[in-house]
Amino acid sequence: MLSFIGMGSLDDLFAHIPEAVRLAGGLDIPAGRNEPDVADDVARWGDANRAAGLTCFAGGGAYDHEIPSVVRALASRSEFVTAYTPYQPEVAQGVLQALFEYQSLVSRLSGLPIANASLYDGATALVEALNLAHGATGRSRMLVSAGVHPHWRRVAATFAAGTGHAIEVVPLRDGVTDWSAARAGDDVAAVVAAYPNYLGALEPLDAARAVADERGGLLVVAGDPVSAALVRSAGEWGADVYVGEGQAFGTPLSFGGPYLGLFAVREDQVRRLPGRIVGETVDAEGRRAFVTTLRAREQDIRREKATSNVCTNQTLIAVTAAIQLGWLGTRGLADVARACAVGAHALFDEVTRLPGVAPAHGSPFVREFAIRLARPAGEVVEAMAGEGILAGLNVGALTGGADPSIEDPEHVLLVSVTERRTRAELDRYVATLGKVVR
Amino acid sequence: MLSFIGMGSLDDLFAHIPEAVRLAGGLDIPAGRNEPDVADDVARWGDANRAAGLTCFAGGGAYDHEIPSVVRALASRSEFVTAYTPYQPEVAQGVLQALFEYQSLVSRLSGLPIANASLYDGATALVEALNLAHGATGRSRMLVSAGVHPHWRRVAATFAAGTGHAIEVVPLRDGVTDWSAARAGDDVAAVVAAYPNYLGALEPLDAARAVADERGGLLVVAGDPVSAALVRSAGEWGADVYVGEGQAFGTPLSFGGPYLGLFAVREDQVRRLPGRIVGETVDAEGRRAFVTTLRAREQDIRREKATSNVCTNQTLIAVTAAIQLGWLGTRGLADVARACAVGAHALFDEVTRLPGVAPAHGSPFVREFAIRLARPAGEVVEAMAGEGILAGLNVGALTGGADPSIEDPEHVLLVSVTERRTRAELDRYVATLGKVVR
Amino acid sequence: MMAAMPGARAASAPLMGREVEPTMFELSVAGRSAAQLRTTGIAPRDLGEMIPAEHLRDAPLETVALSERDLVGHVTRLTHRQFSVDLGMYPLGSCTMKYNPKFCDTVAGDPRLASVHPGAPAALTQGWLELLVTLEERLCAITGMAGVTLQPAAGAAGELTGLLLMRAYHASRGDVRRRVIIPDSAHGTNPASVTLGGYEVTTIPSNERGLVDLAALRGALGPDVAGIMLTNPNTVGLFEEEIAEIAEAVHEVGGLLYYDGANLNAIVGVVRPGDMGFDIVHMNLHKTFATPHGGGGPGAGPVAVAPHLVEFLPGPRPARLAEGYGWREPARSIGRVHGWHGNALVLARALAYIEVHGADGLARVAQHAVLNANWLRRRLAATLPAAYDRPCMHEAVLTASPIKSATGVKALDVAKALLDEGFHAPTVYFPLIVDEALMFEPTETESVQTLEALASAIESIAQRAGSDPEGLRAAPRHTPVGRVDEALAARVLKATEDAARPR
Amino acid sequence: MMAAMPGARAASAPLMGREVEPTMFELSVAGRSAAQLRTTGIAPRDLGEMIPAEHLRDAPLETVALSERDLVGHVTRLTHRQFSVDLGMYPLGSCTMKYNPKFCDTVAGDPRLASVHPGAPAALTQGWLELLVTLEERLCAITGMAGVTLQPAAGAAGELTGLLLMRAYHASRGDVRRRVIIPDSAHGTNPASVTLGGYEVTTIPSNERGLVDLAALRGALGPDVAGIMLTNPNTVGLFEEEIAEIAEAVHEVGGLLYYDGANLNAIVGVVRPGDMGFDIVHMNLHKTFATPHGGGGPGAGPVAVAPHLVEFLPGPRPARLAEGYGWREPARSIGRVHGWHGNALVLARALAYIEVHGADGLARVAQHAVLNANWLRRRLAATLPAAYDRPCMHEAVLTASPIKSATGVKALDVAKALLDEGFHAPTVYFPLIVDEALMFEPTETESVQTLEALASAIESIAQRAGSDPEGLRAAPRHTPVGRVDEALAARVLKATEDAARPR
Ligand SMILES: Cc1ncc(COP(=O)(O)O)c(C=O)c1O
Ligand SMILES: Cc1ncc(COP(=O)(O)O)c(C=O)c1O
Repeated sequence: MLSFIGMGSLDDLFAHIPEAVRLAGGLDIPAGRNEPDVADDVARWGDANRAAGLTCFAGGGAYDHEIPSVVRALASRSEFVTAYTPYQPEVAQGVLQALFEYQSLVSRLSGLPIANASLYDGATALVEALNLAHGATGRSRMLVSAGVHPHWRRVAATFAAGTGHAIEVVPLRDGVTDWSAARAGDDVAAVVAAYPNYLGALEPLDAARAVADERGGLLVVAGDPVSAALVRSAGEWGADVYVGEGQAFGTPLSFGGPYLGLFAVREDQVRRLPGRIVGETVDAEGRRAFVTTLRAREQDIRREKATSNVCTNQTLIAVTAAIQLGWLGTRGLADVARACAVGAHALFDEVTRLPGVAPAHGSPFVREFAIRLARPAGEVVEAMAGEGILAGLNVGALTGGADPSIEDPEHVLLVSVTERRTRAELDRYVATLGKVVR
Repeated sequence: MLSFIGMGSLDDLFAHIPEAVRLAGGLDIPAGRNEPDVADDVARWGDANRAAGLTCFAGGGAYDHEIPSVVRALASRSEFVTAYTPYQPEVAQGVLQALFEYQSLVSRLSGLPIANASLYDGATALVEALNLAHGATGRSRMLVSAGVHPHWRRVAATFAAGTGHAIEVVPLRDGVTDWSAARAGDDVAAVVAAYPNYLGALEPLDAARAVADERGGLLVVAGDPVSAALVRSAGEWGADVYVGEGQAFGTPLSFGGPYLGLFAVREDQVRRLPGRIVGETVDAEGRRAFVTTLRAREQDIRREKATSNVCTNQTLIAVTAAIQLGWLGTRGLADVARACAVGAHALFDEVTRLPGVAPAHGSPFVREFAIRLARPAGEVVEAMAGEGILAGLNVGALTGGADPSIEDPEHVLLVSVTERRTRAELDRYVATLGKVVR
Repeated sequence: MMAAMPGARAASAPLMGREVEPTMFELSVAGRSAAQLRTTGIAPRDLGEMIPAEHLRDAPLETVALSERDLVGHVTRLTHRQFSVDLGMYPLGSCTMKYNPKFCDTVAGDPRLASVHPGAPAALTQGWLELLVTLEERLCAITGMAGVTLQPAAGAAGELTGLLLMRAYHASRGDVRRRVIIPDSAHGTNPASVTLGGYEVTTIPSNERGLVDLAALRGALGPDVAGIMLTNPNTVGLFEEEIAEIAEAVHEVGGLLYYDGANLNAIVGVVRPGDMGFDIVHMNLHKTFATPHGGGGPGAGPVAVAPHLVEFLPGPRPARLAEGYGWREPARSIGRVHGWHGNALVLARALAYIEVHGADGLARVAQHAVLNANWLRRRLAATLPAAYDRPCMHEAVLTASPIKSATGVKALDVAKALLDEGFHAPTVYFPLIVDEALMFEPTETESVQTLEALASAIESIAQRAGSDPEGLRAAPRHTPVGRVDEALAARVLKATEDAARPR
Repeated sequence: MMAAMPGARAASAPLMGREVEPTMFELSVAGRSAAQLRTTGIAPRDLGEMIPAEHLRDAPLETVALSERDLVGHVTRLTHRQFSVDLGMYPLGSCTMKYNPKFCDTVAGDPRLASVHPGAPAALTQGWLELLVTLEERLCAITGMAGVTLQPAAGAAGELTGLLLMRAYHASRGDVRRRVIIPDSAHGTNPASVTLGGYEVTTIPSNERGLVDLAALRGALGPDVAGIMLTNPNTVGLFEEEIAEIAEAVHEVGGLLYYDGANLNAIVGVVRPGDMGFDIVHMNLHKTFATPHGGGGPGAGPVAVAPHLVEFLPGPRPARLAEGYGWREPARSIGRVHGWHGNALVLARALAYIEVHGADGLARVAQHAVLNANWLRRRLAATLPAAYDRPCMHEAVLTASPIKSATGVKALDVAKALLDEGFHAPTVYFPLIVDEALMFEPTETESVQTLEALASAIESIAQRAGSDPEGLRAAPRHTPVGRVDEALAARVLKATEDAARPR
């Protein structure tokens, strides 16, 4: 091959690169090793993750749901896994139709008519929602409930450094946003509420909708899509934009990623939608076909005026979510949500009877609750891990210190129960916490 | 649907079945349970298999070879897994071509021109070879070396009860078949030798070929297909029929099955071939295509005169073997065989220096060897399992008592080393055996 | 350029599937390899030092030479030329091509089962032993028998095992018998197994209702009859209603009844072979109990027997001991019929399937399998009449002979045309006793929507038989290859890459 | 029949792929469900007891209703309508669609990695932390930088993170800057990210050699320039040979150099961005380091930085502590850019890939990627001339403008015709600065046999452009669907099942 292109060695290929910038002596990393040798390292890393073997009561946006063999088998089909972005629809109907189905499902979950084909994760979906609100209103003030996950708030703050948005966090009082604490002024671009919020609390969203109406901004609802099978959808509460984390649908905990940013809007925002969207159309012979559409919003066409810079998104995770939702169906999704709620309420009732354990707030919840412990939550998590239980999340670690959502977060434990947890596991949880908390 | 066929209930479908033979009250087995509940049972069974976690030095026809991710991924493609026997070649070219490639590979491994599309396992392949020899010669006397795996000999004896074949086991002397010990008479249908034999020994097969020539029978060679990368093929030794166990190519140990019966013959035996065979042909437009052929031998056409009763075979395991051999390639197969041999010879040299350990025979070997221990082999295996090592197979357990292959088999341990075993594992083996054997 | 280059044109048109895929050998380019092996750290040694020269190969064993990328492209493209249950319906009569739950794949792939060496002692394999014993118990309950061997690797192996049990039983009573009776509709493995079992086949005709002709059976019976092999429902999908009479007649002459369980899907959980009077039963776990067919296997063919035959079962058998589990050899065992313990991972799948379904779920399997077959039979009555006009069990034998007389279009043409419609063909020309037979077994896992789609496709084919018979004879047209030349394949056998090409 | 029946015609012609597959919604039949959940043994409770009525849904949330069999058939058939790397070549310029070793899938699927909760404390996740720290070290070595964040979920997220780092750096020096310079050939994410980073884009033209016009750059520079974003090799596949001069000029005005690492595959192991003078580098792990593209993601876009920027990196960062591993917040961190720690399983894949390849293997990646691109460029010279007549790096921008002038057949037609030949199309009409651009990136994993097959297919298309231009304009004909009506899709948006159909 070299002679065909008139070169004498592989090095010649790089001959036109100035000597000064070429690497002499190769990279300073180990030489290549065979796969079975590297597999030994991977096994070592895996074994060092004690968390992998624990019975999981941690949530906070990452949940230990059932992922059946059939979903794993279908979602790992190599036609999905090794395809590129569907730029040539004639040979990409598989991914395109799966994304269309995904969008349809997210639309139903959110109660909003238009969903995109995925964003990176819930946190960055929130950032896109703020950018959209800015685009829609021309304003930069964002009222964000302190009930929004602390990491999401932190991510929003990071990106606001670039966009110049003013993010104002509105505190919680007993688990519920105190919108009256927001600074006055009707120059608001977005009002962001979480449903349920990160401490598990359900707050009626009419208050948030009213604030948005009064101040002129869009209502952005960050909602748990599993709870959505039981509680009112973002659309029903009057949201303009829905954002959510879709990990619960077929994606393992994965140490936090890749996850799935859910995003849906009302029709009037469709031209501002970030990311890709798949639409139905027909082919030359009139057969139904799918294609990415409204491309003019996207960065490869609109460049510096694009609604978002997202290019690679989370397609495979979105396809997986569609398959998992297909597996669950109407009935299974409701069953999962109900089982989570029943388990969470049972555990809540039992642990809050223990000495040294009290509810962290008085609001209703769905599948996740916060308790205040006599001992620091971090210590309790460590101690219960020794008994094979991942007891939950130390809220203090999530907030990284004092936070407008809750007082003394280092003593608050966020506990989540999925449909996989059994009565026996709950019993062990209660018994162990009872021993450990004092 | 019931009304469409004029029935009122599902029970009506069985109304024509006499009451007396219908099951009243349902089966006496537990009611159905959901998959995650059954998965808990499976986990319990799995955890009770202590052998699963041990470093494997056991062989005896079942070997712990590397199975890479790529082979697992390809062989589990659902088009292969959920297809039926390729009766409609127009929609079965995937399986047919893979089987054609498999046959081609088995032909090369065996050194014989025609291979079939798989049989159940090595043991039943041997049975088919004896039946073929009977058909070819019209005779019923089978001289079988005691070096053939004891289980295979036992299976052959079982089926001989139906065919009426007289199976005569010819003893080993110091690991090598003593053909001179065979009863006289030139009424022999088959002479069966193993290469290497089940105790690991390589014996020159000219002796067996000579016996076959003198007595008028076919030479059947039961050969290890991995060793075949290093040692002379069955064809080169003059075999008429090759049989072998193909588990080594991409199939896990699987507690003994499903495995893969390899089978190849000279051209003159093709009309007596048991099982399916795929041949190349063309389609209506002249394109190359593959199809099962010489079907007239098979039971669905020839019925009681068929050369074999095999219908369902081991296609998926054969396809897997073809993929694994494709992964290995010429170089990888030789590397594997050489690594096995190098490891086995190193371990042999080291353990036979231990007090209480001696070679069980003086013949050369490839990847597996037999040692005589001061203590019963069964006890040694148990003791070494406690240290995380599956030390090998107790030959006494294989033979089920006294056997013409070796004296006092309860003190003989059959040890195998694959390319997956490391220097550190060998060191641990030697140290542990040294401790345990006295 | 290409001529000078080793290796074949690998790029193809997978989504259309009408390009020939090169073989692995054609794709090979010397020196390529995908294999990556563990670095063992064991000192290398010359072959010659380890193995005497007389044993060493003269030339290296050449197989193929592919990169991982070559291999993946090749095999993935092959799978795009392969129909399968996961892609669509496979109404192959007698084959029970149902959808198999993916959960069972996970069970079979669990390394705690799959990585266990079969020669490891019982103390180290307690989980496997418990699993096998549990499966034996379930299979006994399902068949109504007293003991079972899990060793046979497929249905035919089960048949032969059963016949050897029959032989051992008679022999133990000093009884020499020569013949085994088989109905003319029987699957080909039955007669083939009888021969290998050392018996002669006596074929008895079916009556006009498609059932065993009781009079003919009685005529064939005698003291030299070792037994009868039946499948019930039989191969035309009908239940032998006179089974009690048949059993009585056979038992009266001292013969045994063998049940070919390939059709168990029709009656599982509803009727038990043991209750019908059978002495020996094989089951095709790959038909009834969740092993996908793998393009032709592997399967598993356990054999269950009545109390008087338990002592003859192949051994060793897994057993519940006072403490834990172990292996036991039946008193008068016929011996091993498998190199190890049977197709263990297939057995694990089957048990998982049985546990998930349970007594209730298994009965539903049979009910819906029979419902689907009857629905389809009725739905197609005007197009492809049933060979026997009465309710069928899990499969329906229909006939294309009216179409053939009217248009010359044969059962085979109808079958091939169905391939173009995205369905696998039914079984054709079997059972042999029905003219232009098309045997449909929809199984319980196909929905009525799918059955309706199949029926409409068949109707439209039947219409085209009148208007365009030549078109049908040239079908299929949209499959990866067109009709293949089977005669050529048999005339000039090219079964390996190294044989000359049949052109 | 069908009209009265719920559910859609599910059977299809998968192997031919030209039948429309119903949607999940169309396939649904009320009451069906595939889900099987664990029996928890927890006492049921009424919803109303747990959740106040004002929160409860009025109507149940309807999604779909499918059996497992329905679902498997549907999704498997969809995959048979989807091209992918595993099926064939994907020479998409700028996308680096290489074959990714299956070993990395196994790593990402290892439950000891995949089942770890991201909020578990460091003491329970030591393996993950070591893995991440090791990957950080490798990426620093590969880029020649001092620190790295693994958080960004894709390349564009990395870009924006890099721009925020640039902003934080300047701000920390009290320096307010307004503009970021981008060449006109840049990928669309670059300008979009600049805007989101709060900067204005200044576009500079490429010179006639396809490279940054140094004079234009110098003209654009000034004290208000925060930095420049470059990819090197650039988007036309050429190496910016004057990179040292560019770096000097930008640094002179106090600007930073940002390296868009999407094209790192061309130079990995051979040239390091750090050595070229870059301050900030993002990498697309899903291009260079073994994450298959998943139909559009997920990926990972780590950002590596020079020493003066390390203190600004997003936090928390995994860190090697005196004992074990933990998390540390950089002193002046810009904050989180991901909900947790980044796309961790993608990161694990990348590390596995790097360890398997090593220093030697990674250099070979670049060498062969560049070799393949040059071979293809030369091979096609007579058919599709290169936009710039000089050795390219890992991709070659060719032009169909001679074909267009001669026959009217456009780059798009050539691309669509390639689909019929079993190849994915190259990138078309990008970069924008080349007329009738066709951008080929063969990658290092395709063999010369495959390149030759691609080239012959293109040659035959070029010939057909003369003889049958209409035929080419109607291509593709053999794909699951023909050319789709993109205008209709945009005119009447139907993005969900519930929207009205655009007919
Ligand atoms: C009625 C009947 N009996 C026996 C068999 C043989 O079973 P196997 O193919 O598993 O050997 C079959 C399989 O096709 C069958 O349909
Ligand atoms: C040159 C270039 N820069 C940036 C990107 C953006 O990367 P991502 O798609 O991962 O966001 C791409 C991806 O296509 C690219 O090709």
